[in-house]
Amino acid sequence: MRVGLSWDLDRFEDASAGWQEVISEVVEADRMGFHSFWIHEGRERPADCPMPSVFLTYLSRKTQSGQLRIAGRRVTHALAPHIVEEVSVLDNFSRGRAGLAFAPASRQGVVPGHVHEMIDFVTSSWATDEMRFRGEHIRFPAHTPDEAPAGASVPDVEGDYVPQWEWGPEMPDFLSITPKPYVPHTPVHVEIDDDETLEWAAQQGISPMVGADMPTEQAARRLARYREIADEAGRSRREIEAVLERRVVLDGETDECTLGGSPRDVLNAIRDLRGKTGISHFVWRRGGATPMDLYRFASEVQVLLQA
Amino acid sequence: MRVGLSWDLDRFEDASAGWQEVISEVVEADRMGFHSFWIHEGRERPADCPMPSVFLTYLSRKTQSGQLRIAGRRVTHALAPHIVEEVSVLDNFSRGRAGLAFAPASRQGVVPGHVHEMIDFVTSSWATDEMRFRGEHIRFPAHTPDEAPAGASVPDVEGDYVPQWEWGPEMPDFLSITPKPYVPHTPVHVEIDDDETLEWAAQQGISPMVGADMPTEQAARRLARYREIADEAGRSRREIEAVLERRVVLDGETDECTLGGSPRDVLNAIRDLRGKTGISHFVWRRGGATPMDLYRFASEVQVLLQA
Amino acid sequence: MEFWTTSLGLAKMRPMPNALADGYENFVRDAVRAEGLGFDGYGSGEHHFMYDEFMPIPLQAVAAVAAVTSKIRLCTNAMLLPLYDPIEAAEMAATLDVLSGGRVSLGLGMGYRPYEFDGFDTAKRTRGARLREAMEVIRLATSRESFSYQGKHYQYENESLHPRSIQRPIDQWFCGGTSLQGARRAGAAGLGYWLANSPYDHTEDIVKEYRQAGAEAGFDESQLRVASFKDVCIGNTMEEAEALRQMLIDGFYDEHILGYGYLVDENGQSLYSPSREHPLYRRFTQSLYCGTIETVVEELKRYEKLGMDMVFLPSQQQELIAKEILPEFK
Amino acid sequence: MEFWTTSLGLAKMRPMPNALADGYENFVRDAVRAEGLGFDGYGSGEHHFMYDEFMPIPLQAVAAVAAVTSKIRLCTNAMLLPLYDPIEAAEMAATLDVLSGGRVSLGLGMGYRPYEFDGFDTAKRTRGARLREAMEVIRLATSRESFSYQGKHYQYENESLHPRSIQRPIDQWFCGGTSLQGARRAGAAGLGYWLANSPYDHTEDIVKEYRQAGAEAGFDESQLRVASFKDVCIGNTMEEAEALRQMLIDGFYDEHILGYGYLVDENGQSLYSPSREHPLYRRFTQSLYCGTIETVVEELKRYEKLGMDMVFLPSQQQELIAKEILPEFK
Repeated sequence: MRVGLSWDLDRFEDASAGWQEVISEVVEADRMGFHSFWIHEGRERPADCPMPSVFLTYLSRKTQSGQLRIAGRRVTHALAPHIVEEVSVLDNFSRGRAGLAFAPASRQGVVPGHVHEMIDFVTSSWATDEMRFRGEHIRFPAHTPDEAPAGASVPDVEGDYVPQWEWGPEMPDFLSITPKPYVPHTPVHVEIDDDETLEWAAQQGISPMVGADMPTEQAARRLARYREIADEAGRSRREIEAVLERRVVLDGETDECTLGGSPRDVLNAIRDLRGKTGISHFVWRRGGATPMDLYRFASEVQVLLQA
Repeated sequence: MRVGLSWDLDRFEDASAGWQEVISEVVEADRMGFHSFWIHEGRERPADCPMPSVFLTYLSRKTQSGQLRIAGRRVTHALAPHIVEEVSVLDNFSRGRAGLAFAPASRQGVVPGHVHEMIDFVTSSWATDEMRFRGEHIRFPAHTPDEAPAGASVPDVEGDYVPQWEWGPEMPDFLSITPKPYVPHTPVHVEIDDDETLEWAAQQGISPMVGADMPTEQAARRLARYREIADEAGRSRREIEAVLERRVVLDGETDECTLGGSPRDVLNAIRDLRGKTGISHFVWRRGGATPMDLYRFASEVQVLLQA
Repeated sequence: MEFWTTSLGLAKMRPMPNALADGYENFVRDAVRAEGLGFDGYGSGEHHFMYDEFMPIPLQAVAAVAAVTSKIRLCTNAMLLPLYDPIEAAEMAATLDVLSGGRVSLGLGMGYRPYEFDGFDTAKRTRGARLREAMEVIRLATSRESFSYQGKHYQYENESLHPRSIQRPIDQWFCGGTSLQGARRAGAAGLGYWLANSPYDHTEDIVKEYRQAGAEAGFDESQLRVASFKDVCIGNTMEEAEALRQMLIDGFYDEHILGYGYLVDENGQSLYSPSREHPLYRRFTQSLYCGTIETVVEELKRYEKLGMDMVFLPSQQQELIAKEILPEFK
Repeated sequence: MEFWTTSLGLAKMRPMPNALADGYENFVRDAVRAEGLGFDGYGSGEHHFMYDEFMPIPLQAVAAVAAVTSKIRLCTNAMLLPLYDPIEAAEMAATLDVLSGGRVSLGLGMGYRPYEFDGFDTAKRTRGARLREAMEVIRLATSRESFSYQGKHYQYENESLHPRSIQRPIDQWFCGGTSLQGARRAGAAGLGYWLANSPYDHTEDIVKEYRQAGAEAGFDESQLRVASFKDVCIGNTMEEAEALRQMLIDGFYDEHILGYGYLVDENGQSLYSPSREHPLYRRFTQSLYCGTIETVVEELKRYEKLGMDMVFLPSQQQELIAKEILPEFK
């Protein structure tokens, strides 16, 4: 089981100071073997990070091993090809440590289908060379006709190769979004807050994520429901990396969204949730814990979760 | 589209000299941006490599970027947990560049189901912590009862955590095969020489590979058939990394299994095969070409295949 | 006069194919070296949908540099602003500005390759106007707590940008190629003007035009800043320098200058695969200045005298340049 | 007398959690350093299904080392041979022997943790017999063009191994813990015997027993080789040395020695979580030799005098050992 960290950036009053604290923690946690670092997209509060890809590319040179995951990505705040590109660039700078998780449609004020279409577009772009895409929300390239097949399609017949520098003013019907990611299978997640997305993701084999603000019981129910549908659809566990994000307070109280108690209590609670839901990646949403907590969690919870 | 290299090791009379030649090529090719290096398992001829995982772990320190792929892995020449472990170890030494491709059942003298079961075992082991597995050919751990669910299963309920060092002489019903791979989704391929495997892999979303010895026309037909079945099963291109291995002779003759002609001819031929089959990874099986060929292919074929 | 530079690696080039991740690593390594050598800025360009996997998001490229440097400015040369939503671009820039302690300099161009506009579902025709509007949006977003803007292409009402950039506003340059029209527009808007490679005489004309337009629009001279790309090829002899230039042209520039419509004729028409005898192509190749250390210093002194605020030097010969040329300008 | 060693990193330990891939990198880096310091061998142990992700395939760990070193021997300490098919093990060893130019030394043990045998679907009960048979299979496979073997557990008819190992046969050591029975068996089979950590007096007994059994079986003295693990803790004072030992015990050994049935009593029963007062546990901790540089040299001289062919020193204090101790044995 992988164990990672994310942060409540909105608790900082000042981005410079707050982000420096996060960076220091990432550097420490990377050395201690935490498997992933998630920066959530946000733009409401002074220290929110609207562009996690930039933050994580910066972190790619401060870390060696941890996965660098863009979290809560929204579909309307960047042009679609940029989302494809930003992850590939991050993946090459970090040599295969990039990942991308989308925010639920409900938090973005868009229909779930818009998020699904974006995921289809992004993952198809990584997996193909020249491609076009006809969706309800995304059309790539722009002149793709209504007659093009729905979703991603690739040229049927390939004639004599015409290099780009000989294209002239032509706008070809298919384009390759580059660069490609460093590794063949970049992790993609979506938060399964709405039923439509939960079902779609389970059928498509897109990995689910549940964020820190959904109560633990509800989170467990939704992840279990995802697992059921995925099983029915023939999507086995090995395809899926189910992620649960929780707040943790060592020696503190357990509440609706927080795991508390001794390290052993937290360990048992996470194992219990794993049994109920099939999660394979736990993310600790940090909200003011101390470096000492980080070490205790690393040596008394994280290491032991591996077996 | 990714482009890699593999080798006819059986053409060398002496392993030491032959392997040194391969190592030099790998180092050069890694610098030139070839995406993958495949060492085929073999044990018939003097310079065959029976343990690609050892060779590739060695190469992990001679290379920076190329994927390191174990090819033609057989299911009966190593104990099952070793196959799980060797890839994980390679993946950690190479920081996420490992991959595993299985030989077709026909070449191993086993039933296709044996290969399928091994793939299920290996990939499930990577994706879970404590696990047991009940198959026709693999049972893990050994005392797993006949009543256990078929295939991989994980504990339903997790009680208070008992650390390993307190297990005493007990043999627990579930074990975690460790380490885990560095990245969450390690590429796994199977050669689709038999129909049963082709269909199974397409349905399960296991990526197909066609080796250098299958005639090109037949290879194209089989890969196209794989794509059809995968489409029916709802397995999109983004899940699959279809690999075609061919011999290439620049300025030479095209034959049943070889792509010949100018670099532009070879480029066109590969693009044509991509259009017909949906391959996203081309592997050049080297059989005595020169370092100069490698450079010409890199700059006049490989770079241009990217868009 | 500041000196900025860049390095190779953010693409896989045909004559020298390399692993892309190695290239990215070299790009960062070379930035650390450039900072140590005394260069003042370091940047990445931008292109999309390229067979050679050219860097599409330059602010990400320099975000990696930000993590391992402390003083060098992090620039885009150029970022193709009409291919972004202006707030998206401002958010990226502000994010990096916070991470880097205020070291971001945006070199912003309008782009020219037709299929890039098609890929981003945006009209090439309006790119000039959108570049200017978007630069104003970025200026407002990175200097005011909240702002409104009513442009032809972009409109905002009481918008706020988080995080707050360190620079208020973030440093911006209008990359206008070598056109007099671009220079006039930048001057009229009071934007810093960053020329593309061009021979000295043409540079002088452009700078004059720019300053005049700026003065007419009421801008103070201190607000009117100029910079230029300036490839130099240094040899012990002119032959050596010219051989280096030819290598650059054969290995890189020919493809990009001849192939994608970079050159624009007097009617505003992009030239695709023009002959190597075409005067615009010849003017471009001549703008890659060849000389010995002495004559290159002399040439750059002319730029300094022209009031150039920054010169962007090429990726090659950086150690030589740092050792022999930069000290002449300290 | 040769000195071999190892380093940390091939697991994530509780007191000092680290990223596994970083640990692997450190393991390789430390091997390069050990070679430079003059150590003669470098190795990895083996365990399976471990919560701390301990290295399961030691020949892969040293394969990585092979790529960046040129002289140091690549050893397993120990590889748990009963958990392999013997041909699988021989193939791994031969593959690495070719890649490394003949530098492989197999330290081969029988294992003790029950669930490891369960995981590999193989009986713990027969492990001793299978270890000896498999070592003979490896010897034949790596020394003959083709071979046949009829054992109780393994049988082969006209088998050939490809590739041909460089060493004929590949160097093998029987890692028999600290038991007299193991020493007799190894001697009787003419196998090199590699002891686990034990106090000098016990070591002396074992070596005698081993040589006698070897002589009785008709082996020449030159064929009978002995080696020993020998953790040493060096301080300026005895207190300092003992503090270092306590750190090793608290941070690593206690878990592994007390928890998994490593200690075996006189009836052949594995001890799980015995008290820290148990004589076998005390014998183990006492075997971690504490001293100053002078007394450590003295102790190792006793090993040399005993005819020890190799001593396997711990992962810590390697620079100090290389500087102050190794020269005394050149």
